[in-house]
Amino acid sequence: MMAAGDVLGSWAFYAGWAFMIAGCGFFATAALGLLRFPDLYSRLHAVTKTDTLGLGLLTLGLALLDPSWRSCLMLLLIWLLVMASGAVNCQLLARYNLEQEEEDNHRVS
Amino acid sequence: MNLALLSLAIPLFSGLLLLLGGRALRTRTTGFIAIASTLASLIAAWLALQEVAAAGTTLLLNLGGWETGLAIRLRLSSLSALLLLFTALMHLLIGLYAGLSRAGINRDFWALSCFLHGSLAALWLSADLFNLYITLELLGLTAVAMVALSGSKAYRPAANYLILSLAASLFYLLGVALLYGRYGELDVLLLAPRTEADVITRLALLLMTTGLMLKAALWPLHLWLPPAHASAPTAVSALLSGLVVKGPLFILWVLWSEVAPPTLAQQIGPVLAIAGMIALTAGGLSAMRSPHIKTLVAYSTVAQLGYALMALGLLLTWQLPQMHIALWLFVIAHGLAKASLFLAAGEMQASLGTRRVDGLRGATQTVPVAMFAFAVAGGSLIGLPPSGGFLAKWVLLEPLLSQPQNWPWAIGVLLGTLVSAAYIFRVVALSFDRARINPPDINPDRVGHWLALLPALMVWGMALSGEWLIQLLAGGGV
Amino acid sequence: MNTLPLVTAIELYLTLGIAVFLLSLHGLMTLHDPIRRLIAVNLMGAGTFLVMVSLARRSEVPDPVLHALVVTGLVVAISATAFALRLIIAATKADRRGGKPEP
Amino acid sequence: MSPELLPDLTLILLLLIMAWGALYAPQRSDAMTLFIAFGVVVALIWARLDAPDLALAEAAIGAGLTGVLLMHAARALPDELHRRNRTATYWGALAFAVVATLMFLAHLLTDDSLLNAGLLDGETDMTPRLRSLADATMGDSGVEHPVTAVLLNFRAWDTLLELLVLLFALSGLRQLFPRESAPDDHATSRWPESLALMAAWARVLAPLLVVTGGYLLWRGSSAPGGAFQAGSLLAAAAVMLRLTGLLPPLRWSSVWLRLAVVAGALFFLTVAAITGIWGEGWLTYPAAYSGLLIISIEIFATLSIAITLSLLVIGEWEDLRS
Repeated sequence: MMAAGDVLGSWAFYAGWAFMIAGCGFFATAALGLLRFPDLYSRLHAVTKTDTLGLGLLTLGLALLDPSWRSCLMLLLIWLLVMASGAVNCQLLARYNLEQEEEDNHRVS
Repeated sequence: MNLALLSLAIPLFSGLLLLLGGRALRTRTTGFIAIASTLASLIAAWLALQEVAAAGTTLLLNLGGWETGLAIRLRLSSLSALLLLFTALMHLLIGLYAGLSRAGINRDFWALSCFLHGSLAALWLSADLFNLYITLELLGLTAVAMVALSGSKAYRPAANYLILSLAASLFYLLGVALLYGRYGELDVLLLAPRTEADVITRLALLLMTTGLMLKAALWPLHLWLPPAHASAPTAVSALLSGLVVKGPLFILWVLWSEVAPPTLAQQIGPVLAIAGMIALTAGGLSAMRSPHIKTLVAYSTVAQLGYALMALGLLLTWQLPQMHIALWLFVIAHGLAKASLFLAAGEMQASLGTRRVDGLRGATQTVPVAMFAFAVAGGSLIGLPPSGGFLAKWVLLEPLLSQPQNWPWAIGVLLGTLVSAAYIFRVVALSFDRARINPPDINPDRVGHWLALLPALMVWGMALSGEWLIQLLAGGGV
Repeated sequence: MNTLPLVTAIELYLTLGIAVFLLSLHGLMTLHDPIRRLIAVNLMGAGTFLVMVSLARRSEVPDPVLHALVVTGLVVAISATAFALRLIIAATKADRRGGKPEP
Repeated sequence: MSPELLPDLTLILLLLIMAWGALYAPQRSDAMTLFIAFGVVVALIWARLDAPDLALAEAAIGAGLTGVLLMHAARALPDELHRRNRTATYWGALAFAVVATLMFLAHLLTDDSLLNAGLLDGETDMTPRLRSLADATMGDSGVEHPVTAVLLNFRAWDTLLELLVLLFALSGLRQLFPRESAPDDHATSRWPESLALMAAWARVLAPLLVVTGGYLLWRGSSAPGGAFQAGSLLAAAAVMLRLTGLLPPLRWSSVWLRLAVVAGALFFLTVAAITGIWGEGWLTYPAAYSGLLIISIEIFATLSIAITLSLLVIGEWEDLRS
């Protein structure tokens, strides 16, 4: 239902959907990694890397399906914001965990 | 109508101002402002009652001036005016106690008590099902906040109370949603002629009834009440037992006597009445066995609400206007008596330094005024003439005794009376045991004891104005 | 709509609301941990709001009255939840302090 | 089953999984996380059901405030003392929900169902009401967006009481920090150094949140948005700044803080009383000023909602008593 009339059936339509499906594939990988990887760091790795790429592909696909300037700009903004917050959150979680581990070691020794 | 709204707005305003004033106001000033605003609200409520009596009909106000159906409507009937008056009176009596007795209370009590007053007034006046939901939430939140006033030992009961109260509100809200979905109305008076006895209506009414019974601690959904009411500070317990549980009861009454189709109301009536009868006996027995004074008084609330529930049930079953009078007489008489009972219990507890019922040995000698207040208020709960409790019970029993097929109900009432007499006399008998007196820890606070007696005297005074009350409730009707 | 026996999206969401309400009601009755009970109450609220919003969507233009009621309901829910959560934390701390003697 | 139902079915399935997990996940922290995720799915469902106001509100609450609240709880109560989630409970709950839902679904398809009882044939009953509502909205309610018109004009009394709900909850919270209790045994844990990064991020994000909040407030009169959505965003910004130490404690002893907390309710109530006593009736705004009055009420309400919500979420002894 995203497809506006003139886009339907054109190359942009197929490309858009292809990008979106690929994006979803990356998200699925991320979920798999989150569930199966053993520790926090590798899980973070799986989630953030694939999220960035997956979301990028999704926004690209959506932009192709609705190629007006306004929506493209909004999608770009969303992508940038999510990337930035993802990067910060990943760093935060990892650093905090590292610090806690060090503190625990310190206390034990 | 402006007067009734003033009676609602004054306590809200003063509560907000007290919050704004904070510690810049001295504790005495805070208490003074709260009591003065309660008094002003009381006068406004009295004038509103005159206004509605003069008009002879129920007054309606479309808030915002929008057309009926779009606006929230407020309704001032003689009953809601009377309840406004009753609320203000209770707040005044308990406020005087909290302000003048030595018991002393956290200064935050005053703002919260103003908020409670405003919430109740908003509830009595509302004629809109969703608006009633918000007033229920307001009532629940202030009640929990007031329980938490007594410090960390009350947090656990307060938390349980809050969770159950929220769940109960959601039951009610789901019912409102279904009724709105079915009829497209939220206004009580617009819904009343349109409801039919179909599946959705039944489901909605069932959900709302469950929620309201939980909120009003009506048997069998009463288990949260004794710990919550017993752990609150004394003045708060008196407000909670005397007033707060009556709010949901009022909505229950609106729901079944107005919104529900009469056929359904007649079906539910006996169920409610039987639940009321069980509450009377079961609550009374629990009160009798309770080792602590305040828990005893709290269980007595569960029992006494049984009378009100029974009156409501029989009102619905037979559609007798007399039962309507009995119901509200019970509510008022119980409110005053219970205030006195809790205040007296709290005072005796403080003076004698014990929370146990056994500690009351010889109380007639050591704390005579408080014990007298307890006995006098207890007399009204039992229904001794000529107290307010007697008046209510008489109005309830008259139609029951006149026809032999109603005698089972009458026997239920009498059984309940017997049980209430038992738990009151258990305390009174102990207090006459002058052989093993429990000496007071501190010099009793005379002012506090006399202030505890005041509501009890009022409930006995109710009999004097009985004729007026009955006419008011009968004339105004809905 | 009312002649079709076919289950439409609105009916699905209505049923979902009821299902979430019932599931969390069961949770409220069986769970003991107060935080989980609070979550259960919140889910009951979400179920109720789902019913209201799907009812609002019955007509072509969604009913703004129901939307406004749900906004009000959300405010009530978040304030009460915040208070309840803090109350539960305070109660648990008080219990611990009461149960164990202070070090 | 038509293919259009596919997104709905996905959302429904997701929501059920989240609800299940939020109730019965073995670890309490998992349950809390799933509850936050539940909020996100609900926001998606609101969007799907054409309720953008609610989607905004849910997202604003769920994104910031609920998360902070629950994390706070998780940190304060790390261990679950008794875990009684036995398998029997799982199966009991599953059976209960499935049976009840199936009964409801079966009921939907019978003759005596909701459909025939009128719950779902909204058109006949609803249309006149909605039309009169729309007329009133277009006419003289002072705002164009119907939900805002209902909230601040037709059912303004509800909204006034709703502001009081927030205030009462805050008054209740203050009781948990009695004056005598010293400051304090629980807020003293050291702030981890690793979170310096968070402070830097908060400096970027908070202005963005404030701008978005202001935009939502301004836009509320003509499109989805309004005081509550704006207030929750501002509250989220305040919470973030407060947590990272960029904002000093919001001291209750300051009269400005108390004024900000009661401003919404006080102003609203004053308007109600003035219109009631000297005007045409309680909450009947004079036609010429209704737009102005509504926007002023909304501004005060936003302020109060923002401050009250942030105090409800992170208020400690220093904020609430000192």
